[in-house]
Parts: sequence; structure tokens; C-alpha cells
Amino acid sequence: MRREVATVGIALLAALAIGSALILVAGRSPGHVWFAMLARTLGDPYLFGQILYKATGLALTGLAVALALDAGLFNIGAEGQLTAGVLACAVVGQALPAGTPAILAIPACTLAAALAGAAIGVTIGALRVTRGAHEVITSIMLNAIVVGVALWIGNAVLFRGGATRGGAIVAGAELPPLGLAGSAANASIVIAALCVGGMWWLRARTTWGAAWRAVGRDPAAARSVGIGVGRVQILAMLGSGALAGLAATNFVLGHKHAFEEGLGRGTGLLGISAALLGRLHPLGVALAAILLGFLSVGGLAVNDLVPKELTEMLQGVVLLSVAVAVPWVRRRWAQ
Amino acid sequence: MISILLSATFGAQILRIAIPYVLAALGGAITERSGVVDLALEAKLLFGAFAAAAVGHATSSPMAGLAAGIAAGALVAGVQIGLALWLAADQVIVGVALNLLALAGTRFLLQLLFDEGSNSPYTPGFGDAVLGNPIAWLALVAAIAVPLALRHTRWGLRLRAAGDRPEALAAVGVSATRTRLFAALVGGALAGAGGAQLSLSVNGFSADMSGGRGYIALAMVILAGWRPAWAAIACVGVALGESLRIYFQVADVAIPRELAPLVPYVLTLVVLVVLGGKRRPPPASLGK
Amino acid sequence: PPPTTKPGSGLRVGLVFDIGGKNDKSFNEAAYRGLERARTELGVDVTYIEPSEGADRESALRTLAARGLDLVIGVGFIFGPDLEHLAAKFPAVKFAGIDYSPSEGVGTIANLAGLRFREHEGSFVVGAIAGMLTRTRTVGFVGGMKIPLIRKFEAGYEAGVLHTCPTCRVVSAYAGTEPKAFADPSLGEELAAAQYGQGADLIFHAAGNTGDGVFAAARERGLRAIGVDSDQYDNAPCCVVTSMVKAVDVAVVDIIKDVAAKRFRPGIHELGLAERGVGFIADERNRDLLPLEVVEQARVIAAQIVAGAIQVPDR
Amino acid sequence: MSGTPMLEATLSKSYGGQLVLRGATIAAMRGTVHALVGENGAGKSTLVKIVAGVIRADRGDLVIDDRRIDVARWDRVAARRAGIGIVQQHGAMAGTLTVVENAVLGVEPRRAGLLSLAATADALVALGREIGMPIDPHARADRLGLGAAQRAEIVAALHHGAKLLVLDEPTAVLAPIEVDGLLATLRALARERGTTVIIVTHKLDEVRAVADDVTVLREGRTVTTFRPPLEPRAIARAMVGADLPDVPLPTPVAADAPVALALAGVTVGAALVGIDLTVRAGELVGVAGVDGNGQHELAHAIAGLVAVDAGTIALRGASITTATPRARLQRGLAHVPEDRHHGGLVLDASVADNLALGRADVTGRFVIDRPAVAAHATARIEELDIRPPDGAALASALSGGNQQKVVIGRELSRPGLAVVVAAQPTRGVDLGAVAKIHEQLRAAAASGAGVLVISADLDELLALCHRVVVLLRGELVGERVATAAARGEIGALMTGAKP
Ligand SMILES: Nc1ncnc2c1ncn2[C@@H]1O[C@H](COP(=O)(O)OP(=O)(O)OP(=O)(O)O)[C@@H](O)[C@H]1O
Ligand SMILES: Nc1ncnc2c1ncn2[C@@H]1O[C@H](COP(=O)(O)OP(=O)(O)OP(=O)(O)O)[C@@H](O)[C@H]1O
Ligand SMILES: [Mg+2]
Ligand SMILES: [Mg+2]
Repeated sequence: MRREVATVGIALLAALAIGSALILVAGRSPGHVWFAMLARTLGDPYLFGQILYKATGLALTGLAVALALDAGLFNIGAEGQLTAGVLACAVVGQALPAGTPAILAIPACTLAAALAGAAIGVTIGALRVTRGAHEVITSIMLNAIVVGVALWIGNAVLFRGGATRGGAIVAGAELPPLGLAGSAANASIVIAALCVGGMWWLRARTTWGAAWRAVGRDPAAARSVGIGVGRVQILAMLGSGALAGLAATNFVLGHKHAFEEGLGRGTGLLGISAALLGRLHPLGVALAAILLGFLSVGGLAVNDLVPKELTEMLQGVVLLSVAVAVPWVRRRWAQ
Repeated sequence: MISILLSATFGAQILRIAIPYVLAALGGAITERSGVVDLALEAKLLFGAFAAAAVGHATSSPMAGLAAGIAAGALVAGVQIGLALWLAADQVIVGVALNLLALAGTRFLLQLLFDEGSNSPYTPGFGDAVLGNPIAWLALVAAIAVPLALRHTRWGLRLRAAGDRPEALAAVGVSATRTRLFAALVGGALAGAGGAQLSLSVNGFSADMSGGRGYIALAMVILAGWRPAWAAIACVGVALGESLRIYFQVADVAIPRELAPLVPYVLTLVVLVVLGGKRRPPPASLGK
Repeated sequence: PPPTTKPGSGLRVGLVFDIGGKNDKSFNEAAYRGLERARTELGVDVTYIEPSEGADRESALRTLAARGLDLVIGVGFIFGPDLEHLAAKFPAVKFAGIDYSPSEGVGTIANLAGLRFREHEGSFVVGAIAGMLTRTRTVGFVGGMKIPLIRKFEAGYEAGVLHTCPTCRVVSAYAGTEPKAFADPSLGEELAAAQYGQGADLIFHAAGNTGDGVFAAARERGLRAIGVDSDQYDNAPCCVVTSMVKAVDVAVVDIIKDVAAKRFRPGIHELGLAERGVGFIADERNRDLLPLEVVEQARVIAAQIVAGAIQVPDR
Repeated sequence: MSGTPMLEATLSKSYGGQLVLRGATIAAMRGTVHALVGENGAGKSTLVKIVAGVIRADRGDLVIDDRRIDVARWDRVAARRAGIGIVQQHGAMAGTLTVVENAVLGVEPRRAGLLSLAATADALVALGREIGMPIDPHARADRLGLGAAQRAEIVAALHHGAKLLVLDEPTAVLAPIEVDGLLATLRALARERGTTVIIVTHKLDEVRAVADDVTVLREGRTVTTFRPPLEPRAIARAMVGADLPDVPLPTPVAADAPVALALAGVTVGAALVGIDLTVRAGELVGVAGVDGNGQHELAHAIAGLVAVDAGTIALRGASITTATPRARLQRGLAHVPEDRHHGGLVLDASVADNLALGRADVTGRFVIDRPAVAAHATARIEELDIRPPDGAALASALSGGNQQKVVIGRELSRPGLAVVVAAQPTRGVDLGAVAKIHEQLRAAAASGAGVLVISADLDELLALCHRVVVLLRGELVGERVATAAARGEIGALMTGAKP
């Protein structure tokens, strides 16, 4: 645990240093920009809400990546799983009869999102286990395919009048906003929080969690104590896909209330950063999601001081810093 | 219709489209054969494209632009190796992160250098005539030379040994890390040249102009069983597909235009699934 | 600073660009020019965001609206649903959308104005020019994203070509169906190369950054092209015969003036040839490419359209 | 030429504080075949790797070809230049390279910048023919059989002018007929070309067939060097150590005790052929044999980690031949895997979690019963004297012996234990821990389980078991009651010699 904290701390310090250097390159004072970013976002209920909105999606895709990685698989397919979830969620929400009560509509859309993501996830897992096809490659392929197919379906049946947006979901399926000064933060944060809690409990307190973590750390040991490694990996990818799909609730039910081309794009990829930065611990993932959400909203908030691209770069820098800090801390710790 | 497909312009178009794919795939094949996972191809293409456009613009010389693209690709590879081999960071994560960085980083540089969000100013290019384009020649020469070099030069031999069994190299007093570094630099340079083609051919850089080509190139490398010649051929196949799509559109043949670009992805997936374990295996020490 | 008496001083205006960014030498650039003019001439306080991803577009609009600006402008049809949504959310803020068209079932919103252009009219005129200039009796059209808006360009253009050259052939192609189709110059070049390869000697594009590729192909072959939205002569002085300009800058300045003068009118504002909202470029720079008699003829045709003597299709 | 030393070495080496070589000496004469023998872990591989420059000694003297070597600067490149070739046990060729490409690696002959391999390939073929080891220089290394690959390595080493050829357990991977051929070649090399050969082996019949001199290593020291005429029994005694401490004989098992584990005709590929074996309740049966003779497959077949191609396995009379590993564990099987680092422990997890891994009876079926896991850990830590006595410590932080105790603790505390399969349960483990582990195994038997102990350490088996069976090249080649008196016979069976 202390090692994890040290790893994250060092990674963040490194990212902060690199970020400061970039700010200097952009001709600004790092202190000023960092301070402005904090002051503007935290001081403004609207921007704070936007951070929560971003964090909600990121927490779910982060959990998705973390779950798979815990079981030894690198799911960079969260992006495609999320897109599948967005499409399914919106299509179901649109197809429900008008006047469907929330008590039915919300679970139906939520379930559709999770199932669609799970279907993509389980495909990746099954291909890995049964055909030995590396999950990174199949994920990249499926990401492109899902996005393309979603666009095709959108153009063929959903989009109207030249907009890249489908029809609205029934009113009953809409998740209420949190009311933070008109920000997009919405009640799907409850779903994310439940998933964080649920994952934490499953991971730390149940034999499932013990099994998938054993598989991720040492498949041979897991096999020798009777754990079905292939089965666990397929199930982990199923759960991972479902979590990534669930992130669609934030975008569709909580915010846009329709399918849109590109809705939620980037959240799956950034989920990798959230998972790694959170060191795979659900609580850590949630905190990392908030930090990354802060960076992305803060980037818009200080757009007049430094280009927004700078904060986008920082997200990559954070990922690299963690990747470097992990082996570095491990070596130091051993001494 | 048929006459169009057989025409020289169509052939030239295929080659033009193929250039960045072929160069990226050859670069990727070299890097991966030396044992380094090359998910960062997309970053090499993007930075290569950016550097070529920026330097081409500043010097009004496409040749200088090409040189800059090559240097930028190699630089990305150097960073990749530094992080992945010297600092022991996970190679897959390094690749993903570099791609993220490239996407935002090139836009950041656009802002910084040209005060623009998504386009660079005019850059002279080499023109569309394939024969007059040194990058096309580079791709052609590389497609022939890389497989031969892997087979018939000391560099290629050591590179293959590094990807296969680095200890065997160490046992004869050759540093596997240095071997991989040189391989990745050459691979990065080729991918960077591919990026230069992207921006020089349209007289300027625009954000995200690699558009997933790096990933397709990597998929072709895997599809080809890490054989550079086959990877290059597979890339020409991708280019043929794209050309057909363009011609079908111009000739008003109805095809689902969202699905056509997915063909290489689906094909790769099908090959992975159908061949499963029977496929040519990756270099034994890839990623280790 | 000395106290200013400019009409817009104190007014705060925000603008969000479409994909392509403020210097796309086309559509966004025209909007940016308008914004700059408003800043210098009217003294308004302007701010803008160039979003990179789809998700950012909406966030950017929201961020500006939440700051309580007086007017928030979205440049591009793609902002439509977001503008409707946000206009309802932020009733105190005025919104304007370039190329905005209401979503199905959405009526007029009190604080949202749509600034639209009769692009088919301008396209008809440049189509007529193309019909007069082509030697191969084949001309091309390259569209960005396949949507009704761009279809307007194509329809007007094609009708214009046939108006002056009934035996001419128009070959058309689109770059794609997602917003990225406006930002893929490599694909634009190949589409243009294919059309030139089929015998076209002149291509009109309505494809944003993708059009840069069309110019590259034209420059390459010494063939001709027609620019769009802004005067794109500088993109390829060899080859850009004229440009079908959309007075996005004028529209931006006008709406800012309206808000400054407190005479903002919600609903759709359509600008055609008559309102000088669309037009074509004929000046000393492109004189070598565009003979005077052709210009004369084009002016006649434009006048006929304004007079209603020529009906221009928009689909 | 013979009679003058090609190699004289006195070497010391430690790994992480553990002394592996304690001034071990060896002197190999020119033009002779010198065998290096000793138990597992005696330090043979370490010694020859130092000589060949693969790893570095901490200190020592090294004289090669009358030249005194600075051991601190001795590496593979220098050794290669000095004419030392090494063929390691697991091979060292890059699989996707051809034989000739592997051979030239590091010293590539080039013409006009390109590799020029034809001359080398021809030379390899000619050399191979000359010494009776035909090779195909253009074959990819990973497409060669183990024997062919080894031949290629030997020829390549000689091609580079090896005057001293080191082979680490070269015969372990070869079929008997290949072994004969190899040994004949080695002898011929020494006699006719004057090459000095050092061969590491566990098999006394090979020693007798090929070696001029024999150095015996034990616990990092040279026990003695035998010169001709060689006396196999004396060598065996020197290898194992002269006197063994008295160990209490295990309590006898009633002849009618129920059968706990029964294997009939169990076959796994070519690694395990037609194994018939029964273990009665309360009985401790040892499986003796040199590493790599099928021990791995035997343990894995019983545990269900590898599918059997033929034969049946029954646990308390019920067939488990096709049961999943989990089902076998639930029916009372316990399996101590041979390698605690790969398959035994999750090094990244705590001791308590490792002790409860896969133990639904401790953790509960779904929600983990934390107090129960902690209590279980405390009990096992106490029972086995696991140090540090801290369930929260990471398994990776424990010493090897204590790690092994964790594995033993988890497996032997299973309820309703019927059969225990313990593979190399005390490998790399210190004496105190060995005693604890043996005590646990005996206790398991006393409580009614049938215990199968697979070990390369014959003394361990003799001290622990009622019976010892001998595994050689995948077959059971003999069975003896475990008495000190049977040690010679069993040792002979293990090495393939006639008792
Ligand atoms: N890389 C290493 N790190 C730590 N300990 C090691 C390492 N290599 C060997 N050892 C230890 O050194 C001792 C001697 O090993 P060595 O390989 O020389 O034995 P050996 O006589 O060759 O045994 P075998 O008959 O099993 O091959 C063993 O106890 C082993 O645990
Ligand atoms: N994790 C481990 N668990 C149990 N024993 C180990 C472990 N690691 C090493 N050993 C023991 O250390 C000994 C020497 O290890 P080493 O790495 O030298 O392999 P080796 O088989 O002796 O190699 P070679 O014979 O090819 O020289 C082996 O006999 C093995 O029994
Ligand atoms: Mg050994
Ligand atoms: Mg060994």
C-alpha cells in the first residue's frame, strides 16, 4: 500500500515538473497557471460540476481497465465497449414507449449499456483464452470496428436531417442533473459510486476478487490451487466490458439524452490512465478519475492562458510517469 | 469502369496512398523484430508529419522537411526505447501514452509555432507524380532493402537475435539494448518518413492526420507474421482497398462508406481468430 | 486605457469553432475574421475556444455560457442540438449558430438565432463559371461530410454547371459521414486526383480542411479548383479560379451588432445572394484565371437568381 | 599433450549472501574428458558458467591454457576468444535464426558490408562430417530436435576453435542412442583433436563410458577428483556424502491399508510412459530420479494440470482421471508444486492470502471471512514456524525456506486430506525448514493420507519414506524399501546403471 502511494506520488511530481516545463515553453508562469486552474475550477460550482461529469465516465472506464488488468489482461478496448454501450443505451431509450416510468426506463437503458459493453469485452476475452489472440490487438481492431459500425447504424437509421445525432430517449430514462450551476454532472455519478464501492468490496472481500487477482499475478499458481484461469479471464473481460458500457449512462441518460457520433470518445483511452494512476484500487481509480477530470476541465478553464492542448498532453505525461515510476519504485523498494 | 481500374492514374493513386502505410509497417516490423512492442507507430507518423510540415515551411524545402520528419520519427523511437528499456516502463503503456502525447503534442506545437489549432501553413511538397517523389522511392527501396538487410547484414542478424533471444547476443558480447535502440531508431526514421509523406503530399500538417494509419500498419505487421516484405504487400492491399473506395465514390457506386474502411481491421481479426495458434509467432522476446 | 465610446464596449462574446480551427483558411477563418472585426471595430470583449474532440465542443459552449457571456456563437451545423439544449438551460445568454438548422420538432427558441446561408445560390453561380471555363466538359465536386448542408452546395453547383454547359458532366464525391470528413486533406487529395484522373479539369470543394488536399492535387496538375467559404486564392494562386464565399464574418459581426444594439431576433436568418450573404470572388488577383466576360456573365446569372428568374435547387 | 592442465580453477561465488561455490577446485588435463558430478545445487552449473565467462566469480584463481586470468574481468567474449565453448543445458541458440547465423553471431564474416555465410556454412558441414555430427547449417534452430540443436552448438563451438569445450548436462535431453553417439564423439574429440572436454552429468554410466577424470562437487566444495581407473561405487558415495545421519524409520503401514492413490498405465506424451503406482493410506512413497525424467509430468498429471494420454488415476478408489484440478482438490488431494515461484505462491500477495488461496473451506464460498483467514494464517505460521510471523507480510519478502513453508502450510492443512503429492518439497531450503516440512509430511501420513514425495534428493527420500520408486526417462524402473542399505542400489537405478 505504501509502495503504491509512493509510486503515484512520484509519478504526479514528475508530471507536475514536466507540465511546468511545458507551461514555461508556452511562455507563462507555471505557478500562475496552476493556481488559476485550481482557483477557477474549484471556486466555480459549474466547473466543479463539469469535473464530476468527466470523472463519472472516467471512473467507470478506469474501473473497467483496472478489473481486466487485475486479471492480467490489458483492455485498451474500453473505448469500443463504451461506444457500444452508448449506442445500445440510446437505442433502447429511444425505442421505449413514451411515458415509460423512470423505474423501468432507467434500469432498461442501464442494462442495455452494460450488456453491449460486456458483449464486446467478452469477445476480446474469449478470443484471448480460446484462440490466443492478444487482447491489445483485438481491442484496437474492435475499437475501430465498433466506432465504424455505430456510425453506420447512426447514418442508416438514427440520424435525421443532417445531424450526427439520433432521436431523444424517453423522458423517463433521463437521469436528473446534480444541479451544479447548469453543469453536466448528473445522477449517473451514483452508478459510478456504486460500481466503485461494489468493485472495492468484490476485490477485497470476496473469493471472486481473490481469484481474479491471483490469475493476474500468477496464472500458474492460480491453476495449481484449482482456479479455472481461462474462465476467470473471460468473466473478468465480461465485467470489464460491462463497466465500460455503463459509462454510457453518464453520457446518454445523464447528459445528451440521445446517441451522438463521438459521444464519450476518449473516455475509454483515458480510462487506462485512471486505472494505472489509481494503481488498480477502486478508490484510487475514483480519485484518479477526479484528477484527470480536473486536468481536462481545468484545461478549458485556463484556455486563455495556455493552449488547451497542454493539459491534454499532461494526461499522456501522467500515464508515462506512472509507467516509469512503477518499475523504478519497485527497484528502490527492493533495496 | 474496368479501364479506370487498369489505368496508370489508379495505379499511381494506390502507390501514393500506400507510402505512409508501407513506411510505418516496415518501421514497425524492424522495431518489433528487435523485440520492442511498437504501438507508438501512430506517434511516429504524427510527429514525423508535423516536423516535415514545420521545417518544410520554414525552409521552403520539401527535402529538409523530409529530413525533419525522419529525425522526428527517430526521436520518438529514442524516447520510446529510453522509457521502455532503460527505465523499464511497460512497453504497451509507453506506446499508448506516446500516441496520446503525439495527438495533443502536435496540436500544442501548432499553437506554439503558428498560433493555429489544427493546421500548419503552406509547405512545399514533392508533388503527386510517384516517380518524382523521393519518399516513394524511399518506401520502394526500403520495402526491398529491409527484408534483405534483416537477412543479409550484420545489423539485421543481431537485430533478429535481440528480438528472439537477447541472452544469445549478450553471450557474444553484443549489447541487446543497444541493438534494439538502433533498430528502433531506424524503424522510427522510416515511420517518420511515412509521416512526412502525409503532410508534404497535402502541403501542410493538420491535427490527427495520421488517422489510425499507425494502428493499421501494426496490424499488417502482425498479419504478415512480422515479415517486412509481406507487411509491405499487405499495406499495398490496404491502399488498394482505399483507392477502390475512392473510385467507387467518384464513379457513384453505392457502398456503405462507414464500413469500407473497417475491412483491414476485420481482416486482421479474422486472421487472428482463424489461424489462432497456427500463426507465425511473434519474436520470442517481444516486449520482454 | 482611455474611455471608449465604441458601440459594443462592455459586451462579452464567446465563440466556439468547428473542427478545423480558427485558421482553416475557410469557414472557421471567416468566423474568426468577423470576431476580430467586432473586437476592433465594436470594442466587444471576445473569447473563443477551438475544441479538439466532439465531447469538448459541447463543454466549450457550456463553459462560455456558464461564464454568463452576453452572446455565445457556435460555428457550424454540428452545434445545433447542443445550442438548443443550452439555450434552454441558460435563458439569460443569447446564442447564435452559424449554419444552424432546428432539430426535428424544435420550434423557435427565444434566445437562439440561426445564421444560415443560401449556399446553393452562390454555388449555382460558381457552377455556371465552371461550366463556362471547362475545356473537358467534365467538372468535379468534393464534399466533406455527407449531410443536407453540403448537399445544398452540390445541388446548386451542378445546376449552375448545366445552366451554362448542358452537355457537361459533374462528378461528385464526399469524404465521409462523420465530422472528421472535414479534416482529412490526404483523402481530399486522393478524391480530387481521382476526379482529375477521370477528365475533370476543375473541381469545386465544400470540404473544410479536406479541401486543402483538393488544392494540392490541382497545384500538382496545373488544373483548376474553386474555393469555398473564404477567398481561398492564397491556398493555390496557380489554380484557384474563384471562391464561393459565405459572408460568415459579416453574419458574425451583424449578430454581435444586433445584441449590442439590443435588437436580437431569434429564429432563422437566411442570407442569400440578395443579402450579399453568399457570392463569388472576382478581383485583380484572380483576373488571369477568370476572364472578364465570364465574370460579366456570372453577374448576369446572379442578378437573375436575385430577381427570381432562375430557380436554384437546394437538394 | 595430456598430462598438462588446460584448466586449473579455484572459485568462490555467492548469490545474495548464500555461498554457492566455496573454493571449489577443478583441474582438467589437455586432451581429456573431465566429468563434473554432484547433487542438485552442488554448484556444477555455477562453476562451469564461470569458467566459460557466462557469469562472474566473486574471487578465485583461474588458469587457462597456462595463462592466469583475472576473474573480475573474465567474460563470455574473452572466454570465447580464449577458445572456450559452452553448450548449456537448455541451449542458447536464437530460435528463428539458422544454425549458421547463430554460429557467426558476434563475429560475423562480411563481404562488401553483407553477411557472407557460405564459407562458414561449408566449414560447419565439413567439420560436422569429420567429427561424426552431421548438421544442416541452414535449418532454423527452433525447427531442430533437441539432439540436433545440441550437435549444432557443439560443432559451432569447435568451429570457433574451442580448445576447451564445456557441456552442462548435455545428455539430459537426449534419447539413449543419441547419448551413445555424443559420448563417442566427445571421446574422439579428446583423443584425436586434443580438445579438452568438461561434461556435467548426473549419470554414472555415462561417466564410466566417457570420462578420464571425475571431479565430485558437494555444497560448493570439491570432495575429490578421481583419476582412472574409475570406481563407480566410490564416485556415488562421494557424491551423496559418506555417512547419513540416523533417521527414525517411519511407522510401518498395514498391508491391508486402503489404497489412497492408484495410477494405472498413466502416459503423458513421451515424458511419462505407462506408470503403475499405488500409495496406501498412511504410506509415504518416494519418487527418486534425476531431474527431467518425468517428475514434472507425474505431479502435474495427478494434480490435473496436464491431461493424460492414456491410463487412469484413482483417488480412494474413485477415478479422477478427467476431473478438474479443483474437483481433485475438493476430493482430498493436496499438491505441493515443484517451483514455489511459478505455481506455488502469488509472490505479490500477503502470506495470509497465500495460505488461503483457493481454500474455500477457509475463506468461505463467496464473501471472504477475514477473521477466519487471519486465524488460519496464525495457526499455520505457528505450526511451521514461518518467519517473520506476520500474515500481512508479502510472500516475496520471505526467504525461500519460509516461502516453501507457506506452500506446505496451505496444502497440508486441507480438510479431509486423502493424498499428498509433494514435488521437490525441500529444494533450496535450509536444514531447519527441511525438518519442519518433513515433520508435516509425516504427520499427514499419520493422519491417514497417502503421501507421494518426488525429490531429486535421494537422502531425503530414504529418510522420509517407506518405499522408493525410481523414475528414469518417464518409466518406473525399480522399487525398493527405503533403507540406508538400499541407497546404492537406488542410486544405481537412478543413473541407469545395473545394480
Ligand atoms: N541466479 C541464481 N540466483 C540465486 N541462486 C542461484 C542462482 N543460480 C544458482 N543459484 C543457487 O546456487 C546453487 C548452486 O546452483 P548450480 O546451478 O550451480 O547447481 P548444480 O550443481 O548445477 O545443480 P543441478 O544439478 O540442479 O543443475 C543452488 O543452490 C542454487 O539455488
Ligand atoms: N524458485 C525456485 N524454487 C525452487 N528451487 C529453485 C528456485 N530457483 C532456483 N532453484 C534451484 O536452483 C538450482 C539452480 O538454478 P539455476 O538457475 O542455476 O538452474 P539450472 O537448472 O541449474 O540451470 P543449468 O542446469 O542449465 O545450468 C536449480 O536446481 C533449482 O532447483
Ligand atoms: Mg546445473
Ligand atoms: Mg540444472
